[in-house]
Formats: sequence, structure tokens, C-alpha cells
Amino acid sequence: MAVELRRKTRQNITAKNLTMIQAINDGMKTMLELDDTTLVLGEDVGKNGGVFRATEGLYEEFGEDRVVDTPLSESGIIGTSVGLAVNGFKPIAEIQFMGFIYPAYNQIMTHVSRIRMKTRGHFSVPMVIRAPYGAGIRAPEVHSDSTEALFTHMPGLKVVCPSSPYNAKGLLISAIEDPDPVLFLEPMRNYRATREEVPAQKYTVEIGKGRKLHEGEEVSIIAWGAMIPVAEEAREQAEQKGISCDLIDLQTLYPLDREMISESVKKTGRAVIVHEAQATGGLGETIVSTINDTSFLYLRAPIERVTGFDVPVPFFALEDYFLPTAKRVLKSIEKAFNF
Amino acid sequence: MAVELRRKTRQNITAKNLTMIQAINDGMKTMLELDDTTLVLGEDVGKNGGVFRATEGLYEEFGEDRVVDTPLSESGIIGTSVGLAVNGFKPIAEIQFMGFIYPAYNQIMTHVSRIRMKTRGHFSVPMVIRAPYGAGIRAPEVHSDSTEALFTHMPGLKVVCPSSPYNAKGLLISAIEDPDPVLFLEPMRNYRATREEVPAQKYTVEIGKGRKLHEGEEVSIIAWGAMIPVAEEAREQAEQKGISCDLIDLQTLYPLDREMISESVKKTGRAVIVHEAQATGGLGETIVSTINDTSFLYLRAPIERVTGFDVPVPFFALEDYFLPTAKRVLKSIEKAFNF
Amino acid sequence: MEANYPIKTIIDDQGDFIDDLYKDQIDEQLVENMYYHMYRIRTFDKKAISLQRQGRIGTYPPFGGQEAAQVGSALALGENDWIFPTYRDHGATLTYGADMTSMFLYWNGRVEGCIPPEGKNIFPAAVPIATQIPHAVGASWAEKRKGTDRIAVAYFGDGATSEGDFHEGLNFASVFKTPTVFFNQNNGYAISVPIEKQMNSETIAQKAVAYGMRSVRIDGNDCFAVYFETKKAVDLARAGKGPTLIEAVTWRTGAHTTADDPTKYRPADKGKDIVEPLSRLEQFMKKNGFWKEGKISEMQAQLKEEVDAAVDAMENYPEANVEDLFDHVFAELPEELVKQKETYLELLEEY
Amino acid sequence: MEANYPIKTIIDDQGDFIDDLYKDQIDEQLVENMYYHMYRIRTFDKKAISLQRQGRIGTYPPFGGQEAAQVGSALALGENDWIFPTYRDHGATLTYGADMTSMFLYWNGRVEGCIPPEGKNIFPAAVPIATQIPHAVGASWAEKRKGTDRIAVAYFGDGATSEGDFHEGLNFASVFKTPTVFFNQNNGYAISVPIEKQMNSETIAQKAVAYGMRSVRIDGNDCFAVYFETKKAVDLARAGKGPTLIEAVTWRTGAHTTADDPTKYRPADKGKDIVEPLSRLEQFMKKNGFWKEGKISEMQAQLKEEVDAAVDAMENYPEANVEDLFDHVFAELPEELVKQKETYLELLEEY
Ligand SMILES: Cc1ncc(C[n+]2csc(CCOP(=O)(O)OP(=O)(O)O)c2C)c(N)n1
Ligand SMILES: Cc1ncc(C[n+]2csc(CCOP(=O)(O)OP(=O)(O)O)c2C)c(N)n1
Ligand SMILES: [Mg+2]
Ligand SMILES: [Mg+2]
Repeated sequence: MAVELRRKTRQNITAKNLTMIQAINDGMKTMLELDDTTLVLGEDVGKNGGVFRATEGLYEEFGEDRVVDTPLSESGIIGTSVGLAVNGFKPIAEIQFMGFIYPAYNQIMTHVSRIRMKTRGHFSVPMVIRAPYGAGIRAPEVHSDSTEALFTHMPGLKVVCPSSPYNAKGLLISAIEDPDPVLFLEPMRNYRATREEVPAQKYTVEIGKGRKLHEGEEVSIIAWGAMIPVAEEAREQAEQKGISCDLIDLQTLYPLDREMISESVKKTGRAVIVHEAQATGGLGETIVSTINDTSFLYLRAPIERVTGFDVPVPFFALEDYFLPTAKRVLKSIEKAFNF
Repeated sequence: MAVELRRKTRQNITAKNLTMIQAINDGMKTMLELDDTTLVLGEDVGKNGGVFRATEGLYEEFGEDRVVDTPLSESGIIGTSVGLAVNGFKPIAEIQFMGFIYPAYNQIMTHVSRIRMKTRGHFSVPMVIRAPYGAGIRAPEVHSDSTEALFTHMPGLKVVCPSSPYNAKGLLISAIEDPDPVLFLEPMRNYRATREEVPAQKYTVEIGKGRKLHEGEEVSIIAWGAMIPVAEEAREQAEQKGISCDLIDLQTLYPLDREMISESVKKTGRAVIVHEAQATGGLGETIVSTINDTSFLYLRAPIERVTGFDVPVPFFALEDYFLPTAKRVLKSIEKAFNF
Repeated sequence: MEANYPIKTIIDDQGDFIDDLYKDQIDEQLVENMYYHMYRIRTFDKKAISLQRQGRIGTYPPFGGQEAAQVGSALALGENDWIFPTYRDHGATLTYGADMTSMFLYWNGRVEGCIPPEGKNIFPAAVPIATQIPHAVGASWAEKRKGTDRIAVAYFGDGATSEGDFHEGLNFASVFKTPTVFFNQNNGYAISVPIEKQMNSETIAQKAVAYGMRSVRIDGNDCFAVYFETKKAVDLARAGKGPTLIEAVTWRTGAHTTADDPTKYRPADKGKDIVEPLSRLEQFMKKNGFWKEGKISEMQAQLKEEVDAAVDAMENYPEANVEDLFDHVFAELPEELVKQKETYLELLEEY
Repeated sequence: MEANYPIKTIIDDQGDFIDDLYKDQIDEQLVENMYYHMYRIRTFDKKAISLQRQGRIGTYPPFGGQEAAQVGSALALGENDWIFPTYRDHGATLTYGADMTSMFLYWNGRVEGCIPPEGKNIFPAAVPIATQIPHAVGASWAEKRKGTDRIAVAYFGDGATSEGDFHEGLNFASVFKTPTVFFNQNNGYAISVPIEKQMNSETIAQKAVAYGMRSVRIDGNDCFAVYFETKKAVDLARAGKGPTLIEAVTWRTGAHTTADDPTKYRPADKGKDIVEPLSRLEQFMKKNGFWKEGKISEMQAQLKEEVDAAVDAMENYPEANVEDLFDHVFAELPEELVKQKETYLELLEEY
């Protein structure tokens, strides 16, 4: 009854002006209402509403049975989620910061990503692992990692990363509905950076597809998550200098929207990839290789990458030096353009 | 006294005809004799001599204090090794199979690779983590992983991978003497595949340098570890078809010998990279990106990669289909050559 | 501590009753069923070892010596419960209803061996040690959430208790009072590492204290002690009374796997005094009038036939199909994988 | 279980002796030293909170309420021992000899805060929970191997006991009988999660049973109970008698960090009856003739100066140097990193 009422209310409001963190909250709320098998679990997701308030209000609304504070135990969270998922539930597990996902790496690598393959789909583990990632908010060490590439090298797992309130809610709902496990990376820096109209209803944004934020002719800028505002700033500056750029927000990091990437590079002949993870082993290399495989003959310049350096994410006094800036991106755009 | 005697004996023999596993054993033995701070620890490394016999005889010779059977606990092995290394010892830790390193991923990622950086060298953790890797020996699931790329995306850690008895011993000794932590990946398939003259004395092979196994003109083949014999077979077949190839054994996977790669590609204009890990996120992409960055203008064809597919390493009935074969490599050599 | 966790035994090494509590319940049907399954899985185990020696399957980890632990526990489960085995627990899964051909296929490197018969909640054997323990917690938690009375049992060895996942799993179970049975087979060794080097605690049962969890230590070679104590734990779990840790003290009579040589690390006389569970049961049956020579040799012959037939089925099973490499990674194949697959299939055609 | 692990207390909430065992050893010097350090770290803590509020340092996790646990334990260590703290244990490390300016630098995002004074074996605060526990085991194992009598202490919270690394670390320590002291501060919460949701065991001390390890439960707000019980554990470790798990029951009076709002999850009246350790000590001193008004206010004034001076030093510290981003990742910079560094420095020049 209460649920019915709520659902009605939802449909009356068409859109709300939300921050990304609110949109994510709204995405979980929407699915907790619509799908009884969903549950939220993790450290401090209950009464506390999550350390970033992503689960704010959910405990009060859905009770401690659907919004579960767990012990401090990442492998336990993911390991029990495997059991829950195999047995009919859809866990939305929160890892408090991406830098704390490593204790669960074994579970994700050897089970979450392999169970469907191993049983030809007899068992599957649809679940969402949410994790805030990235530097730039003056957090203590390890809190600021951006290690998506450790998970895109793991067949059986999808990796998604929104950049705005609208695509955050839509992608999260897609992730929850996906028949396969999805790692959902949330750029902390974007949590409260902007607001956007977000439909109150359930809607989805397709996993596996990028979106073109801007159409241009000379250079393809490829980025995602927290680097989108940086890339956009550089793109505008480039435009002022007369260089017109395509700007692609990948949205899904695995599987990549190879078509959008290759179409764009075939058009422009030049690519600048922006990510905050370390260069070596980073997803930028996957994109470079994709371009090599699909659009080699169209390239007019070496592919540029603007990334974090090959050092551990530094303590925050130096994090601004580690992170790509619009200046560095612009420089690479110009370098590619003038090659 | 006993040690003295042994050492003398060693110097009398100049070289032995050893398999790779024997050479690795000999490398540990050499260093256990010469350096009191070294110790070997891991699961079944003691009386049992390791499941592959890599530590055969060491327990008997050096005692249970230097060759330590640990509980079944990878995070415990690496975590205590951090403490040992910080406090003056040089642990040579064995992870029984690379597929079982993931429980220790957190320790390696957040501590082993970061302690020097965090304390500006006040503390450091020189240690060697040995792990057999790769498919092709009909082992049960997870035993056959080849996930080097998860570790090359981790600044602060070196990653080494020998392919022959001689470079195995030399690289292992370099790793043990290195002031920084080294992941030492041992291709199981090569353990007993060939024999080679291996000096009985201590000698080193430099970390960070590849070796040219063959000089050629038309195509650069880049491989390492278990893929070296496969690449060599393909190279010979290509030669018979009139395509002369450079063959590079990388030996060190981080930091890469970028110079050797770029020099070779500048010469040949074509590259074929061979590795058994999955394509997406694999080290091949790092090499593609290195070539893009250093030798773009010299490229006459898209870079070819011959790799495992983007699927989990299959159960062994299908592993031969997963692994790159000389045929697949040859095909790519021809494709690059005929582009 | 050991004194706090006495080993519960019902019939002793000579097959004599030493605890009459369950005497009434040990009827012909139960005894025969027990013997049937123990003999059956022993036959399977021996055959698997010999197939491996002949190169007809891959490396194989025998469970010889642990038949009472595996059969006794599996028979104590209900039809719709969940079972999370390791690589050494095919005896338990076979008893619970796993398909024998599948078990042989599994050890021949075929994923088909991971797929249980429809309706049987048997999870694929966990190879990474202890990882299945939280899975069992999650699956049984799911049952609790659904309001059923189904439970889950996790099988694991003595060595497994050293892994973090053992700890995290038991902690979750105790906090969420999940209907889980943690069935430990303490066979004295983790490959070459004896239990004294694996842990400083005298028993595994006492590890439950850390979780405020019920635990019990039993003679794992006494199929009746295993059966009744597992049943008790299962019943408590079903009734919402929470999880139990069971330590079944047993002995691996053979090698860790067919690739292992226990003479390297196990003193020759160690374990010599242990009466292996089938002969203990046989003695019991003979002493208590359950041994019907004719019926039994007929059963044995029939089981040998079953095993031979399963081997035949395994060896005549359709060859592994290369498409399977790709087809089951995701519910729907991503484009890039479609491309990899097509290119590869074309290449294979060419050869 | 709780009954098996009574909380050891020496002076009660009113500052009265309830256990006279150590009465003789509680002399003026010890009492003053205790007060000195507890007041000192409290002053540091308060300053850090206020600096954070003013945006002069980053997020900060206060240890208010845990001063007795941190000072009492740190004072029980020997000069050359090892200490492996968490992010909340700056009180302990300051007492043990960490540099105060460094501590402020640490919370201002500077790695310089991780470098201990020469000769002081203080490991950088562990941020990933429980990861430092095996480090302490390894470092103390190294001392044992060297044949010294040095020991290592690992600090960790109640929440940390849920992680696998807690379990694996204690297991290693018990198996190798390392001279390690596991000093747990049970402050009732892991961020918002109360201990009842963290574990089903009534005490943390009982978790030692799983490792056949000695353990003790103490009143963590009683600096003397902490001091003497830690000393006992340290002495046993030094003497080769193996590790101890200490559960110091205490209370975090403030927020988890300056970014946290405990009113969201902590009932307003919870913990109200707990007498925080400094006022308990003050009462004790007053009742037992240790309170010398003049001397104390002088000490307090001097400590405030020390803290202010450390803040000054922190704020006047040379700015973080971008080269440091690159220079300490390896003993010798790999070529590729040299290139990244040079290119970046050139770029910065341009701006
Ligand atoms: C995480 C992990 N580490 C190491 C191994 C290698 N390994 C396979 S079985 C085994 C010993 C297991 O001992 P125990 O838990 O006692 O079970 P048992 O084999 O005796 O049945 C080891 C170390 C593994 N499978 N997984
Ligand atoms: C592996 C890991 N997971 C999660 C976190 C986030 N986190 C920081 S402190 C904390 C709670 C720790 O509680 P406890 O161990 O009781 O120590 P306390 O903070 O109370 O001193 C959590 C969950 C972390 N730092 N590391
Ligand atoms: Mg065992
Ligand atoms: Mg706490």
C-alpha cells in the first residue's frame, strides 16, 4: 500500500533537479520500490545513509532488511552477494571507496566474473558493485584510486561509469536490470558538482554505448566520469583556438563502444584520450589499441593520452599535479592537431 | 663451515645443464647461501619442496627457519613479508599459482607497491613474489591465469618473466638483489620444456632489458615467457616463407624496454605482439601504446596482437583453443607483412 | 581447549556402539543407504585415480578416507538445500544427487561438470580455497529472506580455515544468523602442511568462539556421528537457530592429488592406526546383523557397473566445442567478442 | 563468554582504586607522565579538529575518548619496538615519539607525515583497514629471527576484526609464536556500525581462542589498566612467550572523522555514562595527592605552546614539491618515469 502510494507520487513528478549523488540515490530508490529482489548492502549504508549520503533515506524507507549494514569486510560483502545473487536476489553492494575494493578482488576475479561461464548460465550472479572513485577531493591515501583497468581486464564483468546526474540514474538502473554483474564506478568529484533534470520515473541508459557530448571535425576527445568536465573545458578552449573537437563520454568502460570511437577517429584522424589512472596499463591503452585495430589508416597523428603519471595516486597535497588538467588536455589537442 | 664447503663446490663447477625449474631452484639456493637475510616462504615450500619442486632440497639444506611452510593464507604471506622486508629480511614468497595471488592483491596494491613512495624511502620492502603462471598444463580452473597486466598497472612494483633456464636464474637473482619489490612470473609450460647451460655461480640478468632472440628486417615479434617458443616457431615458419623477423623476449614486463621495442619497430615498420592473457586490458595494449608513442611514423601496418580471447581462461578441455598458436602468430605476421 | 571439544563418536573403530543415543534410529534402511553411498563414492574415487594414471582424465584429488564425512553429511541434508563443495567433495555431491558422468567430465577439464541436475542446488566446486564459504552464507541468507526453511552447507578443509574468507564468511553468518552449516573436514593436512603448522589452536571447532557460534567436533570417520550431528545442525539452522561449525576429524588416506607424493612429507607410520570409514562400517554391520552378503555383493557389482557406465558416458561425450569458449561469458555476447569468435572460427576453418 | 573475559580495571570511574595490585608502581613519575601525554595528545586532537574546521588541514579522525588506551599502551613499549598504527592512533605514535609537526603534515595531505624520526620504528598509519596487522607480525618475526627481544604492536579497531587480514595476521603470529601485541581499541563503532552489528561475539578478546592465543580484556579508559596489561603482554612477547590479543574497551567521544555526523546513527544518550579518561585520571590524581595545581597548569600551558608551534611549523613547511610525485616510487627512477617527469616539469615551466 505504502509502496503503491509512493509509486503514484513518482509518476506525477516528471523530473527533479538533482545532483549526481541524488540521482544515484533516486536510482536505487526507484529499483527498491519496483523490484522486491533488490537489496542494498555495504558498510554504513544503513542509518548513516552512506559516507557520501548515496543511500540517504533508504534505510528509513525500506527497512534494515533491504538496506543492510554489513560488517567491515569487503570480501564478505561480495562473497555473500554471490550467494544472494545465485539464489534470486539482486544485491547492490557498496564498496565505500574504490581503493577498498582490493580485499574483494579474489571474489570478483574468480567467482563474480566466472560463474556464468563455468555453468553455462545455469548459475549467474546479476549484481551491482557500486564504488566511488578518483582523486580531487582531498581524501586520505588509497581513497583516491581510479583502477578501472583492473576490472576491464576481467571478462564476465561489465564496467560502467557515469558523468552526470541523468546518465548516472539511467545507467544505474540498467546495471541493476542487467543479467550480468556490473561494476558501477562513481566519480566522487562529480557527486555534487552540477545539477540536472532527472526523470522521477524509471528509465534506462544503455550499457555499452558512449554518448557524443559535442560534434567536431578535427580531433576526437575520449573521456569518461570525472574527466568529462576537464575534457569539456579543454574542448571549449580548443574551439576558441579554432580547433573543433568531437567529445565522447564513454559511459561504459567494458564493453567499449568501439563503433563510436572508430567512427569518430575515422572522421577526425586524431585522438586525445583523457583519464586519471596511471598511463601504463590504463584504459587509455585499450582505446589506443582499439583505434589501431579499427582506424589505423585514418590516423593523421599519433594518438595522445593525457593521464595520471606512472606513480601511485599521491597524498592530496600533490593530487592536483597528478590529475589531468584542461591545460594538459589542450596541449595534447594542439599537439595532435599540429602534427 | 658447511656453507663454505658448498660454496667452493659451486665455484668448481662452471655450468650445469638445467631445466628452468632447476635453474630457479639453483637461483634461490645461490642466494640463500650468499645472503643470510634471504628466506623462502609459502605454502608447501618446505618438506614438500613446492608443488612444482621449485624449492626441492632447500628445506633440507637451509632448515625450516629459512625455508618456511606457512599457513594457507596468501594475504598473510605477503602481509608478513612486508613486515619482514621492512625489518631487514629479503623474503622470497611463493604464491602457489598466479591464480591464487588475488587474496593478496590488497596487500600488494596498497602496501608492497606504495611503502617506499609513502615514506620517501625511509621504509622499503625489497621482496620477491614468485608465481607460476599460464595455461597449457591441463590444470584445474583458475590455476592457469596469466594476469600480469594487473601488476604492470601498479607503480612501485617491478614485474619480471623469464623464458629459459639461463635468464630465469639470472633474473631471479637480480630480483632478489633489487631494492624494490619484484613479481617474478614463472611460465609453468617452460618449467621442464628445455635444458640450458646455467652457471653454477651467482650471475645476474638485468631487470628492465629485453633480449633479441633473432635479428630480422620485416616484422618485429614481441613476446615473453611461455609465448617465446610459440613465437619462435612462427618466426621460423615466416622465415621459410621469406619474411625475416626480429624476435624480442621482453624479460621484464615493468618497466618495459621501450628502447628495444621502438628501435625494432623503427627498423621493421611492423609489429606482432604475442601474449596469452586476454586482449582487452592485456600488456599487448601497453606495447601498442608504446609503439604509438615512440614509432608511429615508422609504422607500415596496424600493429597485430595475438592473444587469449576476451573470455576467462577456460577449463582445460578448451585451453588449447584459448592459447595463441604458432599458426595464429604466423597468420598475423603475414597479415602485417602483406598489409 | 581440546577438552572443551570432545570428539563425538557413535560407533568406534571396531564397529561397536559407544554411544547408544541414536541406536533406535540406526535402522536397516539408514545403514544400507550409508553403505551404498560410501561404497559408491569409493568406487568412483578408485576409478578416477586409475583413469588419471592412464591419462584418461586430468589431475584428480582423491577423497579416500573421507567417505563417512562426505556421505554422512550429505545424507543429512534436505532435497532443496544448497551445497557448496570444494574440489575434494565429489563424494558429498554425488551422494546429494550430482551426476556421475558430470563428475568425471569435470576432472577431464569440462565445464559441463559444473552444471548440476535441474533442481539440485549444487554449486560448482570451489578451487580458490575458502571462497565458497561466503557464498553459502549468501545463499542461505537468501533462503531466510524468502522465508523458506532451506539451508546451505559449505564444505572446506582444515587448511581453508587460515584464509580470510573463512573468517569473513563465519562472521557474516553469525551476525545475520543465516541458516548455514559450515562442514569442515579436518583431514590433518593441507597438501603437505600438517595441522600443527597450519594453526596453533588444538581444534577447529574452537574457532567458532570468535563468532559466538555453535560448534561441534565429531569423529569424521564414523558415518553415524557425522550424520546425526549434521542433522542436528541442519535442523537448528532450519528452525532459525543460526549457523553451526562442524569439525569432522578425518584422514586423507591417499595423496593430495594424483600429482602429489605424500611420502615426501607424511611420516610413514602416521595415520596407520586410523581405521578407514568403510571397514569400520563393515565391522559394525557384521556385528549388528546388517551385513547381508548376497545383497551386498549384488549392490557392489551394480555400483561398479554404474561407475563403468559413467566412464563410458564421459568418454563418449560430445567433444568440447570451441564456440563454448565464447558463448557463456555474458548473457549476451558483446560485439567485440562476437568479432573475436567469428574471426577465430574462420581461422579454424582454414586449417 | 563475557564472563570468561572480565574487564580488568585498576581505577574506577570515580578515580578510586579498585585493584590494589599495582598500587606501589603507580608513583608520581608514572602518573605525571601519563597525565602529561594524555593532556598533550588531547591538545593536539582538539587543535587538529579546529584546524580542519578552518580548512587548514584535511579530513581528520579524532581520537578523543581513547587517550588512555593510546597513551597507556604506547608508554608500555620499549624504545626500539615497532608500532603499526591506524589513522586514529596518532595519540599513540605521538606518545611513542612521532614528531608532532609530521602528524599535522600527514593530515594536510603530505607524505612527509609518514616518515618517523630516525631510530623510531613507527610505521605509516594504515588506511586500508586491518592491513597493518600482518605487517606487525612480520616485523616482530624479523626481530625474533634476529634474536633480539624487540616486539611489535599493531593497533586496530573493533571493525577491523571483521577483515580477513585480522584473522590471517593472528593466525600467523600464533603459529610462528611471534613477539606481537595486538592492541584492539574497541570504541563501540566502526563509523556508524555498532559492535552488535559488526560481530556476534560478546567480546573481542574471545577471538583469540581461534588462534590458541592469550588474550585479555581491559578497561580502555583506565590508563593504568592499559599500561600494566600492555606491559605484561609486551614482557611475555619479549620473553618468547608469544603474542597476546588485548581488547581495550573504550569510547569514541567525537565523530568518526570531521566529515562524519554521529547524531545520524548514535543514540544521544549512548555513552553518556562513560567517564572520559582524562577526567577519570584527574579525579584519581586529586584523590591520591598527585594533583599539583601550579605544576599542572604550567605543563598545560607549555603543551599548548608545543602544539601551536607544531601548527606553525606545519604551516610554514616548504610547499609540496611536484618532483616528489615521481622521485620515491622506485629506488631508481625507470626511464619512462624520467621522461614523464621531465616532460611534465617542462610543461609546468611553460605555464
Ligand atoms: C587461494 C588458494 N591458495 C592455494 C591453493 C592451492 N591449494 C589447493 S588445495 C590446497 C590445500 C587445501 O587444504 P585443505 O583446506 O586442508 O583441504 P584438503 O585439500 O585437505 O581437502 C592448496 C594450498 C588454492 N587452491 N587456493
Ligand atoms: C579495507 C577498508 N574498508 C573500508 C574502509 C573505510 N573505513 C575507514 S575507517 C572505517 C571504520 C573502522 O572502524 P574500526 O576498525 O572500529 O576503527 P575506528 O575507526 O573505530 O577507530 C571504515 C569502514 C577502509 N579504510 N578500509
Ligand atoms: Mg586438509
Ligand atoms: Mg571502532
